[in-house]
Formats: sequence, structure tokens, C-alpha cells
Amino acid sequence: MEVLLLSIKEQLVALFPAVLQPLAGHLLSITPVLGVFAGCFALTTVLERKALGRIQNRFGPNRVGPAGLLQPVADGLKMIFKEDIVPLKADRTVHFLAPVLLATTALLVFSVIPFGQAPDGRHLVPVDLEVGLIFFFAVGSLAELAVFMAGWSSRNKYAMLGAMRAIAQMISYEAPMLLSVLTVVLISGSLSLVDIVGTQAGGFWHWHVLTPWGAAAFLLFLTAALAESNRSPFDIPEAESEIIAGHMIEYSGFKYALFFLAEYLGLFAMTSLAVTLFLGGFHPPIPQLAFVPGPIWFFGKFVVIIAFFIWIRGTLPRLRMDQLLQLAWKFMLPMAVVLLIVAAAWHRISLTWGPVFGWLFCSPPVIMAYLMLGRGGAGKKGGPRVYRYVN
Amino acid sequence: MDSLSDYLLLSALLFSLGLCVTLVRRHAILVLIGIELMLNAANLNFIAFWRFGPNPEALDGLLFVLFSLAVAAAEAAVGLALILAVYRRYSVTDVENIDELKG
Amino acid sequence: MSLTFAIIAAIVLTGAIGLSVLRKTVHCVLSLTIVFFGLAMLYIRLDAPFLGFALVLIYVSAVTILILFTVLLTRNREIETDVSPYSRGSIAGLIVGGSVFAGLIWMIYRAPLSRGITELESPASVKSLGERLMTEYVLPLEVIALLLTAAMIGAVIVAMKDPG
Amino acid sequence: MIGSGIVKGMAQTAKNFAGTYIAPRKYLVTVEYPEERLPAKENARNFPFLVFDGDDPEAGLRCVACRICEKECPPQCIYIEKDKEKKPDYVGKMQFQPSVFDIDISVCMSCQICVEVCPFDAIRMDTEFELSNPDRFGGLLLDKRRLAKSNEYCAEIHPEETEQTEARRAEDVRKAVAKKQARQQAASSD
Repeated sequence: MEVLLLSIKEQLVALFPAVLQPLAGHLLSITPVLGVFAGCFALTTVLERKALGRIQNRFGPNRVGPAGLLQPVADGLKMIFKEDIVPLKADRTVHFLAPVLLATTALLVFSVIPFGQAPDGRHLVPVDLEVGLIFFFAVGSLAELAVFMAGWSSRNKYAMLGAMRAIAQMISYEAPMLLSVLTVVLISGSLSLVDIVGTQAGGFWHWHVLTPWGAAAFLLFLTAALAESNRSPFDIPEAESEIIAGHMIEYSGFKYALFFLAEYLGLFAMTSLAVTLFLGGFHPPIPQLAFVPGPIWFFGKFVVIIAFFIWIRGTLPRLRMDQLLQLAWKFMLPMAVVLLIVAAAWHRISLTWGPVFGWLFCSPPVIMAYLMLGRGGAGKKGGPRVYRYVN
Repeated sequence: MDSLSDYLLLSALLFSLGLCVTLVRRHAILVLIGIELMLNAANLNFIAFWRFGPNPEALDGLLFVLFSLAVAAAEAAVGLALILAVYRRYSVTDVENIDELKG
Repeated sequence: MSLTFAIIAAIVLTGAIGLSVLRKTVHCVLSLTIVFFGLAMLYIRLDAPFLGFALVLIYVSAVTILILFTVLLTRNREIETDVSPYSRGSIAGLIVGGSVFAGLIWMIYRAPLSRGITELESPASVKSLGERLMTEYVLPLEVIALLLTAAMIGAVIVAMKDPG
Repeated sequence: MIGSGIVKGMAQTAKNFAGTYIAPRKYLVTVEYPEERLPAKENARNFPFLVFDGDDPEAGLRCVACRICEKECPPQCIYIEKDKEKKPDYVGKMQFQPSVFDIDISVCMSCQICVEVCPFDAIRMDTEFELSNPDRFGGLLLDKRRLAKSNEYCAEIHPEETEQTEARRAEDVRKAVAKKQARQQAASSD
């Protein structure tokens, strides 16, 4: 499949004059990514609503099309035909640029994710950057700027408050996320996602998630990814019952749809990164299954993590702002630092004595850190809230 | 390919613009931004000299920029904290109105 | 001068000029981010992609957001009204800036610059950068780490509401 | 320990999710409204309607145009005009019929006072609620023909109330017949 895709691309590129060939090559790499992830977005919205419905003992959308699968089409049509309202006092330029910047950055980050590998060693990746991981986070962090622009330009107190909450949350969770990713960088010794996937080839026992530090870093990364993409239980920035829709309050029509799209694409990007860093990317779990194309493995793992995210969203209630920041700074950040040290130790131990000793020496510190930090969080402030007048 | 003098020219322009911003604007935060601009002009110079210099395999220019980035981040944090403290005390961010040194 | 360089330089200068003439402080900060994007592109063009992305990561996501937070926390009534955003001695400032620029130009055109460029086999690799950082430059690294810690603690103490 | 509550909650939601597929009757409690609907409760009430006996809504209408309900109606949404001629009612007494009987249900406040005051059990509360109408004025002003609904329908939506009414009416008929017989006997004895 990878060979087929790559040769199709080469054939098509060869049709263009020599001057335009690099441009055509990039366009042909971009188009499938755009198409596939936009399709994923449409499908995820409806499947998420159906799954949430089932979790809450409801049916979920089942009216439009067979089993409600055409619901995103109806939603999209509704969004497009809605009136585009810009508040009178708003800063029109910035108000317009915010969703554009957000959607652009959400799409840009997919350009370093490898989706497959041909037998001759070429990878299915839009751009193979040596510093792919830094690129991912640099571009991903622009979302904060876009959120600020949206909140500030709307001239609305709720929008501003929502934007400030969102930025505080994103900055707080960026630190543990980067640190948990650094463990993988430490072990694989490269910032290129293609290289990182390469170190996990040859069976699931090579995946980073199946090490003491990897499992913990994977969970930390997933938590931070939830917070970065503003999903429940970390959806305070756009809490409907508190500040309506946060920074999106003054947006309607297609601009709102862009925010919505960017939110899901951000989630997909984080999921793709989690698959690439911890779950072996496009590599099959056992080498005998290598005849199944890489993109299928990639999207299989992708779907599993997305389903896990939907499950979380159906289960957990929204955190309070102070609980959220405490979780980030008091639990996740020290945990990530501990994991960094454990990963360094693992690298040393499993190189010299083998992975069995690695497990023996590296899992106790992780469990200890988890227990101690978990208890530290449940102190005076972090514990269950005492209501003075109710009891 | 562009030559070294192009980069130096751009960096000189950026540096003077940063200087102008620092000297001309009234808002304390913009003064700080001007300083950041000058720092970045210097960084651009470092990288340009590294790349066009005789020995690009030695990475000293890049390392200098790396350190300078860290210093700039620290400077921004402290500078903004100072602006905030001054604002809390005098509710002023206009550098022309911060003219009392009495504690 | 190639077309790409001209475009990037135009972006950088647009941002820089915007930041010096725009009235609202938030607009100034947003045009500062344009400058940083342009600079990051220049770094990538100069075969230092790691520094380019690090610049975006540090400046756009950390420093700019910090500045924006400060702008929002300090509402300046004097400046946001009709008073000119430029200080009283702005003519003198412009003269100083202009003369510095003239001096720099003079120096650039007098300096014996090498016009050629040494070809690199590959862009500066992060690995070699890290190795230099951990062997030869380990003392500066430690000092920078100390500086950052001191700056963080200092900033927190200075900006604390009740210094006690 | 941090995280144990999350695991417990996720087990619960997983049970719910799987349950909707394994035992849909127990877990999927939603009634899909336009296709399925719950039966209305006995005491549900919405807007009044006029009861008629037999098959013909014109002939069997119980209303005698006494206009008590029109006077008692708090928002005054009932409008009645008497007919010229009288017809015999269920006990054989000659009574007027309404020639016009209108209820503006956009004004009606569903207080049920008209039902309470009617001495002839001619008006009852309906449970019908799908009354949306493209015509804002005419569509919601119901006339005699649209208000008239059979006694069987009434028995269907308010079984208990109708049973009591029927018993009372049967008693009335019995008394009236007895009275008539007594009068006839008196007349014959005279």
C-alpha cells in the first residue's frame, strides 16, 4: 500500500514541469492528510455523540441518514448557512485572523507524523524533519496565541475570561507534556519522529509504552493531551454552564466551525503523536503481521486512543480551575521529572544488564513516586471540598 | 544565495528599529519589546556569522544564540514582573510618569 | 539577494514597523510575533532549524503570552486615551536610532566580509549541538540554568501581591 | 490513591455502554417520540372539548348553551350563541343548543373551571397536545365542529371520570323516568 501510494505520487509529480515539481510533490503529500483527517473529524463527531449517548443510556443521533451517520453533513450545512456575526466593537482583523491561525496550526502539525514505510525504506511522511518533535510543539503552541486573539478581539468579558483560562491551562500542561515526551527522546536519541518510530520496530515488546517509564509517560501524555485540546474533563475554558463557550462566544457560522474543527484536529494531532511516540506508530504488534499496510496499523491504534478519549469524556466531570492547575503543577510535573530520571536509568541498566533488570530496578521508583505524589495532592486543598453550610 | 551583508543589513535595521521603539514609545511593555527586538537582531547576526563564517562545523554561534534565548526569556520574566510591581504601586505603565525614586 | 530572502525580510520589517507605529499595545505584541516568525524562517534558511523552532517555542508561546498577560493586567488609562503614544523626546530618540543605523551601515560596508559560503553536509544536527553543550559548554549551561531559576524566583517575588 | 475513582467511574460507564447493546430494554430507556409515545395519564389535561353522545356530533351534543362556562372562564376564551329552537336532552327536557361555540385555545389557560361548573357534563379536558398550527389566529380558534368529540373518546382518555359521569347520568335518567311515570300515574288517576 505504501509503495502504491508513493508510486502514485511519483507518477503524478512527473506530469508537472520541472519547476513546479517540488510544489506539486508537497501538495500531493498534503492533500491526503487534509482529506483523511477532515473525514476523521466528521466521523468522530457523530460517533462520539453516539457513544456518549450510549454511555448515558440514550440512543444518540439516529435520524439523519442510515444510523445517523449523515449527521455531520447536516451540522456542516447548518454551520455554513448561519449568519456570520462580528460584534460592533470587536477588532475585526484580529477577530478574523484568530480562527484562521488556529485551524492552520492544527493542520500544520500533521506534516511531521509518519504514517507508513515502504519496503525500500522510504517513509509515508509529508516532511521528514530532523527536529520534527520541536516543530510539532512550536507550531502546536501557536494555538495559545490564536486563543488569546479570539478572546481579546471579541470585546467580551466572557470571551476574555475563557481565553485567559484556556491559556493558563495550556501553559500549565505544556510543561509536563514536553517532559513526558522528553523521556522518549532520551531513549531514542533523536527528535525526528521517523527515527523515533524506527527504534520501536519489530514487535510490541519494543514499544515504548511497555516499559515502566513509558507506561507512566504515556498516561501523563494522554492527560496533558486532553488538557491541551480542551476536552472534558479539562474543558473549563469553554465550560457551557460557567462561561458559555469561552473564547468562542462571539463566533458564529463558519468561523465557529473552524474552531470546532481545530479542536478536533488538535486532538487528532496529539493522538497521532501518542501513537508515534509510545505505541510504535505504523509498526505491527508482531513482525509476522507486516503484510498488513502500515497506515492501517497506525489508524487502528489511533481509533483505540480516540475511543479511550471519548470514554473518558463520558465518565469524568469537569475539574475546578484550581484543581486543574494543582494537578498539573503538583502531580504531573514532578512525576514527569521523576520519569525523566528513571528513563535515564533504564537506558543505562537495560543496555548493560538487559530489560529484566531494567524492570526490576525501574518500576519501584515509578510506583513510589506515583503513590507519594498522589497522596501529596490530597492534602488540605486538593481533597474533597468541605461545604460549610450544607453539612 | 543571499550574502552575509544582506543578513547584516536586515539585522542592523531591526536593531535600530528596536532602539527607536525603546526610546520613543511611552508604554513600559513596549520599551521591553524594543529590547527584545535588539536582542533578536544580535541573535540573527550570530547565526549569520556562524553560517557564513569559515568554520560552520563548529557550533559556537548557535550555542551563543541558545544561551541568549535563555537570557532573553529570563529578562522578559523579570522585566514584566517589575512592570507589574510598579503598576501595582503607582498604577502607571507610562515610563514618563515613573519619575519618583522614593521607596 | 534572493526572492525568498526578500519576502522574509519584508515580513520581518512589516512586523517591526507595525510594532513601532501601532497604537494599541496588544496589536504591537501581535506584530512582534510576526517578527519572530520571520526570524524563525531566516534561521531555518540559515540551516539552523532547531534554533528556528526553539525561537517560535520560546518567544511566541512563552514570552509573547507573558507580555500579553502583563498588558492585560496593567490597564493604562493615560496611553489608551487620546494622548500620543510617543514620548516627549521622540525626535531625539529617532535621531539616535537613525544615527546608530547609519553607523552600522557604514561599518557593514567597510568591513572585509567574505562573500562566499561554506557548504554544510547537513543542517546543524541537534545531536552535535547537545554534545557540545554537555562537554565544552557545560559551565555556561549550568550558569544559564542558575540564572533562569534565579529569574523565575525573582519574578515571582517581585510580582507577588504582598511582599512579606 | 490518585486515579482509583477514575477507574471505578470508567468501569461504570463501560457497563452502561455495553448494556445498551446487550440488554437494550433495561439500559435504553429513551422513548423515540414521534414513532413511540407514552400513554397520557388519567389526570392529564390540556384544553377543553365538547362531549357528544351517539354518532352525530350535531344531534348528540350535550351542551345546552347555558353560558355558565362562558361567564366563569377566567381568561374569557369561550364564546357561545344560543340557537333559536329547542331540542330534547338526555332526560327528555327541551333545551336550547348552541349555534356557535368557540374556544380560543391560544387564550385558554387550562384551568378546568369550565369542566367543574358545567351542570350537563358537556365539557371535558382533552389530553391532545400536538396543536401546532401554521395559522396563528384561525388555527387556534376552535369552533363547535372541531371541539365536538365523542363520549367514547372521553372514556378512553379519562376512564375513571367518565365512569362516574355515566353513573350519575344513568341515575338522572332513572329519576326522570320515575318522575314521568309518577306524573303519568297522577294524570291517569285524575
